[in-house]
Amino acid sequence: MTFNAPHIDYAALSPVLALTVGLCVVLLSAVFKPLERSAPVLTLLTLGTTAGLLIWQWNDPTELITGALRLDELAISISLIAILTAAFAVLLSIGEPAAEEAGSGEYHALLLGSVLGMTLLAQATNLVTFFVAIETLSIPLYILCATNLRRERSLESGLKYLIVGSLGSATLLYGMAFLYGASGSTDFSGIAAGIAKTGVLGDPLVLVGIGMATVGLAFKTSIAPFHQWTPDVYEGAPSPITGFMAVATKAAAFAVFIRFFDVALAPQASEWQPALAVLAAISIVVGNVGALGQDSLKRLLGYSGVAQAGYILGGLVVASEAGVNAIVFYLAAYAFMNLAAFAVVVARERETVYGDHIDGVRGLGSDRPHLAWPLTISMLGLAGLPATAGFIGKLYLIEALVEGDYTWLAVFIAVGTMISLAYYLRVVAAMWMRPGGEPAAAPAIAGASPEADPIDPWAGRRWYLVAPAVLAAAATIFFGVIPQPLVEFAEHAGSSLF
Amino acid sequence: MINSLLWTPLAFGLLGLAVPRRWTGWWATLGAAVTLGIAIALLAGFDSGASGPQDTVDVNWIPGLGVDYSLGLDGLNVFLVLLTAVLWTAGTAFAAFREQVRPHLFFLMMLLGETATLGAFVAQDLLLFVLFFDLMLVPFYFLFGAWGSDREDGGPTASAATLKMIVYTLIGSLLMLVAAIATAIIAADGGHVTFSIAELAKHPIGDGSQRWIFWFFAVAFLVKMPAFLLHGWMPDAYRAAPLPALAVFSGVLAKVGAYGFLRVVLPLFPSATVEFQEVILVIALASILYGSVMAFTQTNVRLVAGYSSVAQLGFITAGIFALSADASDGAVLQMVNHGLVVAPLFVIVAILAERSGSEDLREMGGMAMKAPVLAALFLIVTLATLAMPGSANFVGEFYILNGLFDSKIVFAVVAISGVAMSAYYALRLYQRTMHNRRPEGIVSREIGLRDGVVLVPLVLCILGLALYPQLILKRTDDSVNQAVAAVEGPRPETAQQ
Amino acid sequence: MNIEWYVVLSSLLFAVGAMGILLRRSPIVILLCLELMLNAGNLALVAFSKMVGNQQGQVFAIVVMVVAACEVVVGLGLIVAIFRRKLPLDVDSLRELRG
Amino acid sequence: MSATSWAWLVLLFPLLGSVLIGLGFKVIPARAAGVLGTASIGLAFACGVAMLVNLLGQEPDARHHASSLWDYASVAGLDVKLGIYVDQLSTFMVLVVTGVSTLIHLYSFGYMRSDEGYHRFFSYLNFFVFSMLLLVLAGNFVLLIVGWAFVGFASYALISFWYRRETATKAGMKAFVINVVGDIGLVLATFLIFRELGTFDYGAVFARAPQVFSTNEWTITAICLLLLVGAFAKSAQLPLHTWLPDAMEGPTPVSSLIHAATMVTAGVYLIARTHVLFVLAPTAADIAAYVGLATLLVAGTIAIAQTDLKRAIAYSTMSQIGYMIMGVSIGAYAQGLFHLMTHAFFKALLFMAAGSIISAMANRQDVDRMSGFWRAMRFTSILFLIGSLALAAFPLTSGFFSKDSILAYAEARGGMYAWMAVGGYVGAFLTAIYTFRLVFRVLPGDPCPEAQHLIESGDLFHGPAINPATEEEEDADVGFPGAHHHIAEQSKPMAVAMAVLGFGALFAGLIQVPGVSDVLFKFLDPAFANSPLSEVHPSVGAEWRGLAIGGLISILGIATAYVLWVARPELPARFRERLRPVYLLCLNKWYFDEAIDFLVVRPALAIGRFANRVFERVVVDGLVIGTEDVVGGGGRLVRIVQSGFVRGYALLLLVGFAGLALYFLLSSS
Repeated sequence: MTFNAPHIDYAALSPVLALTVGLCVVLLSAVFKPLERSAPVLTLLTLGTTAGLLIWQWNDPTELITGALRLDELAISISLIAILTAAFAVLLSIGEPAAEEAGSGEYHALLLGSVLGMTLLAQATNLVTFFVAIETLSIPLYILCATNLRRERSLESGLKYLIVGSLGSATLLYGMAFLYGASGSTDFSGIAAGIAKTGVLGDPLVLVGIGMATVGLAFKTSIAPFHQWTPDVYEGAPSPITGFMAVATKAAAFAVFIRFFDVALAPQASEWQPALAVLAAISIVVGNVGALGQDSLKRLLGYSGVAQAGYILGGLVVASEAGVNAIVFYLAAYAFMNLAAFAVVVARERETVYGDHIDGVRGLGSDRPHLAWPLTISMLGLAGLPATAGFIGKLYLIEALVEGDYTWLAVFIAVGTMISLAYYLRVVAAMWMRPGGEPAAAPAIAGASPEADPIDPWAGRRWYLVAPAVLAAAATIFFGVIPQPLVEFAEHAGSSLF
Repeated sequence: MINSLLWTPLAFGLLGLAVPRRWTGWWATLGAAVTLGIAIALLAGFDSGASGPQDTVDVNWIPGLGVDYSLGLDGLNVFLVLLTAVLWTAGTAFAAFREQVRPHLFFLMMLLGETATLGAFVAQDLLLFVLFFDLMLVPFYFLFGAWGSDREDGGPTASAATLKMIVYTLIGSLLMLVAAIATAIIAADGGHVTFSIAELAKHPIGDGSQRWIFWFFAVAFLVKMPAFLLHGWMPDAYRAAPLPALAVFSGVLAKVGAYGFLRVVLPLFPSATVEFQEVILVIALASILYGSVMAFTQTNVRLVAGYSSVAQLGFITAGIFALSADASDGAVLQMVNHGLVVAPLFVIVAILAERSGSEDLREMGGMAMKAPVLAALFLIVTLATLAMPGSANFVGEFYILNGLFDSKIVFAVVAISGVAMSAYYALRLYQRTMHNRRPEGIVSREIGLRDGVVLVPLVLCILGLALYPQLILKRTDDSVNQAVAAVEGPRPETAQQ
Repeated sequence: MNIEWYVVLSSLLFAVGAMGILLRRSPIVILLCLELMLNAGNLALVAFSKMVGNQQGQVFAIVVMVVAACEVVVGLGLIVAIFRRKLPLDVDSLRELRG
Repeated sequence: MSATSWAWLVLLFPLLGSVLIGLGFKVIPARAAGVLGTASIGLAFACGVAMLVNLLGQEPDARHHASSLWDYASVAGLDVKLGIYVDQLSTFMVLVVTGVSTLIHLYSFGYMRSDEGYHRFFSYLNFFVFSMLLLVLAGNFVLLIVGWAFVGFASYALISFWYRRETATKAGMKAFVINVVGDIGLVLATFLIFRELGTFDYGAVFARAPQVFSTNEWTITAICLLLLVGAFAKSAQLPLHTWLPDAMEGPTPVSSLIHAATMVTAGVYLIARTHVLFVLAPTAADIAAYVGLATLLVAGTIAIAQTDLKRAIAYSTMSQIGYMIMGVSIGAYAQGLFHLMTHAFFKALLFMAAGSIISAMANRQDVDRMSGFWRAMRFTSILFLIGSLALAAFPLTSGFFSKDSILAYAEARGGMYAWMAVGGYVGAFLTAIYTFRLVFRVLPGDPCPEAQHLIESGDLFHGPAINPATEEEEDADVGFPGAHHHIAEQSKPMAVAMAVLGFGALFAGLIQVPGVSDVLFKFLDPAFANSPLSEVHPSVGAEWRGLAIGGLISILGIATAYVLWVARPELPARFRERLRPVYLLCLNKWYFDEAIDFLVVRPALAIGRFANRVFERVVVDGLVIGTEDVVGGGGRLVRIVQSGFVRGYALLLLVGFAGLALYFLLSSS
């Protein structure tokens, strides 16, 4: 008998390979100290190559490794978002104390590792790859969160993320096991077929399986009530990492969310749609009210992230092509808006004693307009005001929801947005308007305390902080005024599934 | 042409960032003036006979979502566009005469506001309308919040008041976004989605959906006016706002709400409109009476003006929901009138405040003594405010009430009592400031040239319209007829005699 | 022998692990409980694989073991780091971040 | 040139004058402004005459013309043109208005000379004349409303002309608001007319009305009653009269022109103009007549008790207008207008004389302080006497003929109208008494200090400037109310104006002597030909009988006044003791002000206060605050749950999972 190895499409696999190679190189650079300073450059190179390869692969979907992965436009577009975010994170990490703490090489290697996980996750069409990818994505993040070793908060966030995250993936795994048991296959398509064959909706295995898988995914995308790690980790982790997590993780997780529900569980749509809708509603409410009165910008963005996840989940609820388009569009817009915000936060963290406290941006409008504008635009965008990509994104989502007969959820989004204005505009007001009161005393960690990070009075002028902020903000406005390119980008992603 | 009208202000605003500080104001005024010129040119080229919008622009903006960038002028908006251009020119000029902190940003926001407002007026695509409607708020959020004045009496700070305003008004407009999309989707019924108002008006959606969608729109518009019970944001915001911005805000933005009813609600949701006619009329009456009553108990000058506009907008709403052509004609005319009246009123308030160092009626008085010109101008504005017969405002109210009288006589009789009250509060405002003895520390100074050039043209507009309101009515009538065609009850046949 | 028993056993393991996480305060014990939960998953996978009669489940289980190992490694690393900072090894005392 | 084009000129000149004076207040010298103002009205009068001549050149029943300049506001079925309507009625009114106004401008030219705001005064005064002419010439109801309101505004502006006086501004406000109430009545009437007839145009309305309405149909009655609201507000009939006495805060020429001669007669004009409608609604007409009667009696009683010279005359005006209203309502159109004209003459004259006296009293108006002006100011006194005689309808004066022509008609019409005539005679008796009360108080006797000072030094007494209403010192430093005004003896223009009016007051009646001359009625009657009531004609004999009675009554009245205030001055005091309630009732003007204050003003303000203090706070802000609290509470809850205990997070996660699983299991089974 002859052994025939499965055919491997290296061209389609090239992005993943490129990332892996790059990862190794960067890791090695950490070994040869003199090379370590070049780690960021190498990382950017890797990301660049990968992006190039992905765009090169922008064509009809291809099955990889006997259907364990599927490189289609959804995967590509999501991976591109992740890579873009990573690139921004690299820039923001220049001069980041955490990077020095952990050693620049390792730091960037971990970053690449996480990106690798994301690209895999975006392509995963099999429970195994799905699980592996999600762990490849998470584990480096657990570490990255804790890289600012001198800060108790950093460590705490790392550990919390690890514990709750592992709990999440354990649940996910268990759910997968049940689905496997019920359908007898680990391929999404196989699962779909299997469930359709057994056909019994009453099969508790399937249902519990779906439930558990939902929990796992909801956790990664920080949907309430599985969101609780989000604010804490966002606040504790080094800001560049927070920015990276906030956008990329969400994007990748939603990619697989889409595949899992719109492919594997498509037959049961009518079953899980209401459940997801309720989850979306809950996280819209929880996220928005939670963000009210937060003084830590990162924490505020964390809660807002929960709310935004709720909006995005709406696109999944309707289980339609329009829904997927909306999700991808919104994720892209969300990336720009968040990155602009985080770039400013990083800059202010480094040049003021306030850390990420909202007092850090007080009066920014007059003394640092080039930072104030990006933050303003990103806040207005997140609030979904017109002439920003955020508005078009909401428009897209709502249109999908109404088409899918989920108008009430659309109304929820509108209501949530109103509440969200209260905190987004609070930030804007702090920047541009007469301060309501005296700035609070600098937090304890500032000044002489051992945890304090060194102050860099020029941080507000460093190109590698300003450029990302300005670029992201510009993109937010650009796609708010001329959304068509991004719309087409999103439509490709959708069309590749349905 | 219409594109240049729309984008000129913003263009000037952005270029203005490069202009040296002390010239920004003038640059901005120039921008507003150029816009005014374009608006006048458009009006000159306007053909009152033609049916449907003119000077249209129609580009697929987001084909994926069925959103078009389509603009156009018709009888409903042509004069509101002109009004916008006029008031903004006056407002920016008035601001330019005074020292502004951070002038670049201030005037950028002013002009952005103008572009947004013009956009809301000329948009012929439902979603574009919603977009501009929301966009209008952003610049005014900055203007009110950053250049507003905090209260001494421990009231909410400028930024707090502004936040209240923005959240309040966005409540409406976000629901409106949902409603607009729902309208298009339901109308498309699985087919190609379009937001073109003209298209949607052709075959309205089912009554069931009309009901809730109607209210989503109505709330948005009523908040913006503001109407009774939804005016909670108004007092604080008006107290805080910087006067040049406030002049244009209450002069124009309030009208967008009323305009929305005519442009969107009546044509698109006729059956719901008819169904809820009384409800809206009740709200309108409440606004008239409540606004008037509040206006004559206020002591803060701005609030007198503020509540008086609540009452005035009540009249306009009532006119629209009389659901008859003549009343709606009156409503449109009244929108322009009220804009022309309230803006100079706020300019005058600013002038008075400069002289008395206070905005409290109880601390004012006797200011006519050395300022006959100011007194005369103020008097004219006051008389227009109280809809003195012979003013265009009277013609507007006359048309409104006459139409209402034909359709809903009881409402008309109640509404007209608001006229008596308006006479009282308007005159009270005038007397308490200009007449009686002068308290200590108030200078009675004649207005200088710089205020004159702002105020006199506005007053001249009022007088001009007073002599020839037909100017507006004639051009408006056709479009109004189309707007109310769907909802108009049987006209009293005597009118045809 | 019937599949149900395997499922019951695995779910018991899962429950025990969950309980442990909820009740114990030492990070190390919590890590153990996490392992327990993952292995509950593994057991279920293997059992089902036997039931449905293909090997995918077993492959999956092996992969999971690797992943679990990584998790533990990272976890222990973190615990060491915390220990180095002379912080109490008690998850309840880690509540700088809240609200 | 046609009559209408003359009419447009009539409108043009006063407007022009007003605008020119108003704009040129800096460049035009004071005197020039006065000349300009007077001249413009004079020209208007000339054009009015031309108009009359033109009309007389045509057939009596062809003497009505309409003309319009441009569409004012006519779309969607409404037809509002900027149009005028010229016929005998409007011509007559134009002549009366412009004629009297010219003289009063002349008077003011002298009287106000040393007053600040001289320009403003003449600008307003011209504007008033313009408005009044617009009112009488308007060709449709909308334009009528415009003129109507303009007149109201002009009167407001002139009442509070001395705007430093709280009392003046208050009075102005009162007048304006009450007038607006009247306007509203008029507007509603117009709406109803349009609703029923579909037009605002006089010609069309009066043509269609008889076909559309059946007599006493509720709509036409409603229309007429609403018209009456407007008429009563302007013509100070009960119960909307309270503004008129306060209006005396204005400078005396204003009182004489607006609040005696012209504006307050607008109501009479309105009823005469719309007589076609009133014929269709006899009920409304009778109501009007009764109100007129009531007013003339009530006002008479009040006038007896007033001590303020101008206010007393003001009440006499009310009661005289009562006669006119009664007249035009019962169908005595020409007669009513006849009285309107003569009244314009003698009442204007009376006020002028009063003004002259008041300035001699350094702006004091209290009759009790005055006496002996006969010796101090002979010319003024004579004309004051003439005016009083005419007012008291002393035989052969103008008032004698005009008033009695109304009563004669009432008698002739018979039935209850005859009883109205009786009421009218009672009123006449009162009139005579209160008129000569003033005469006997002011003229005879030994001069009061001010008069004395005038006799000795020959120039005016300069007391401190006192607000006659409140007796409080005025800060006349700013120049007005003028430190002092002028008296006829020293100012030629005033003297001329008064002389001319005096002539009119004495002899104007002779143009219409029963059986002798019939100038006015012959001219006016065609305008009312379409009213069946114009058929009623008292026989000449009846008229003379009426005249005899009238003359007798007026002489009796004068005699009574003589007894009361000259022969036995202690009597009035005793009456006051005896009939205290009656006296108080009259002194306090029958408590109309209090009633209105209690019924309208206080409630309105109370509502305002409630809205402000309670409703706004509780409900309106409550909505906002409530929402804020709910949302904020949610926020606090979320943050409490976000306790920082990682095990808590794990718990919530599992709970969430349990919930989800539960949902799925339930939904499946």
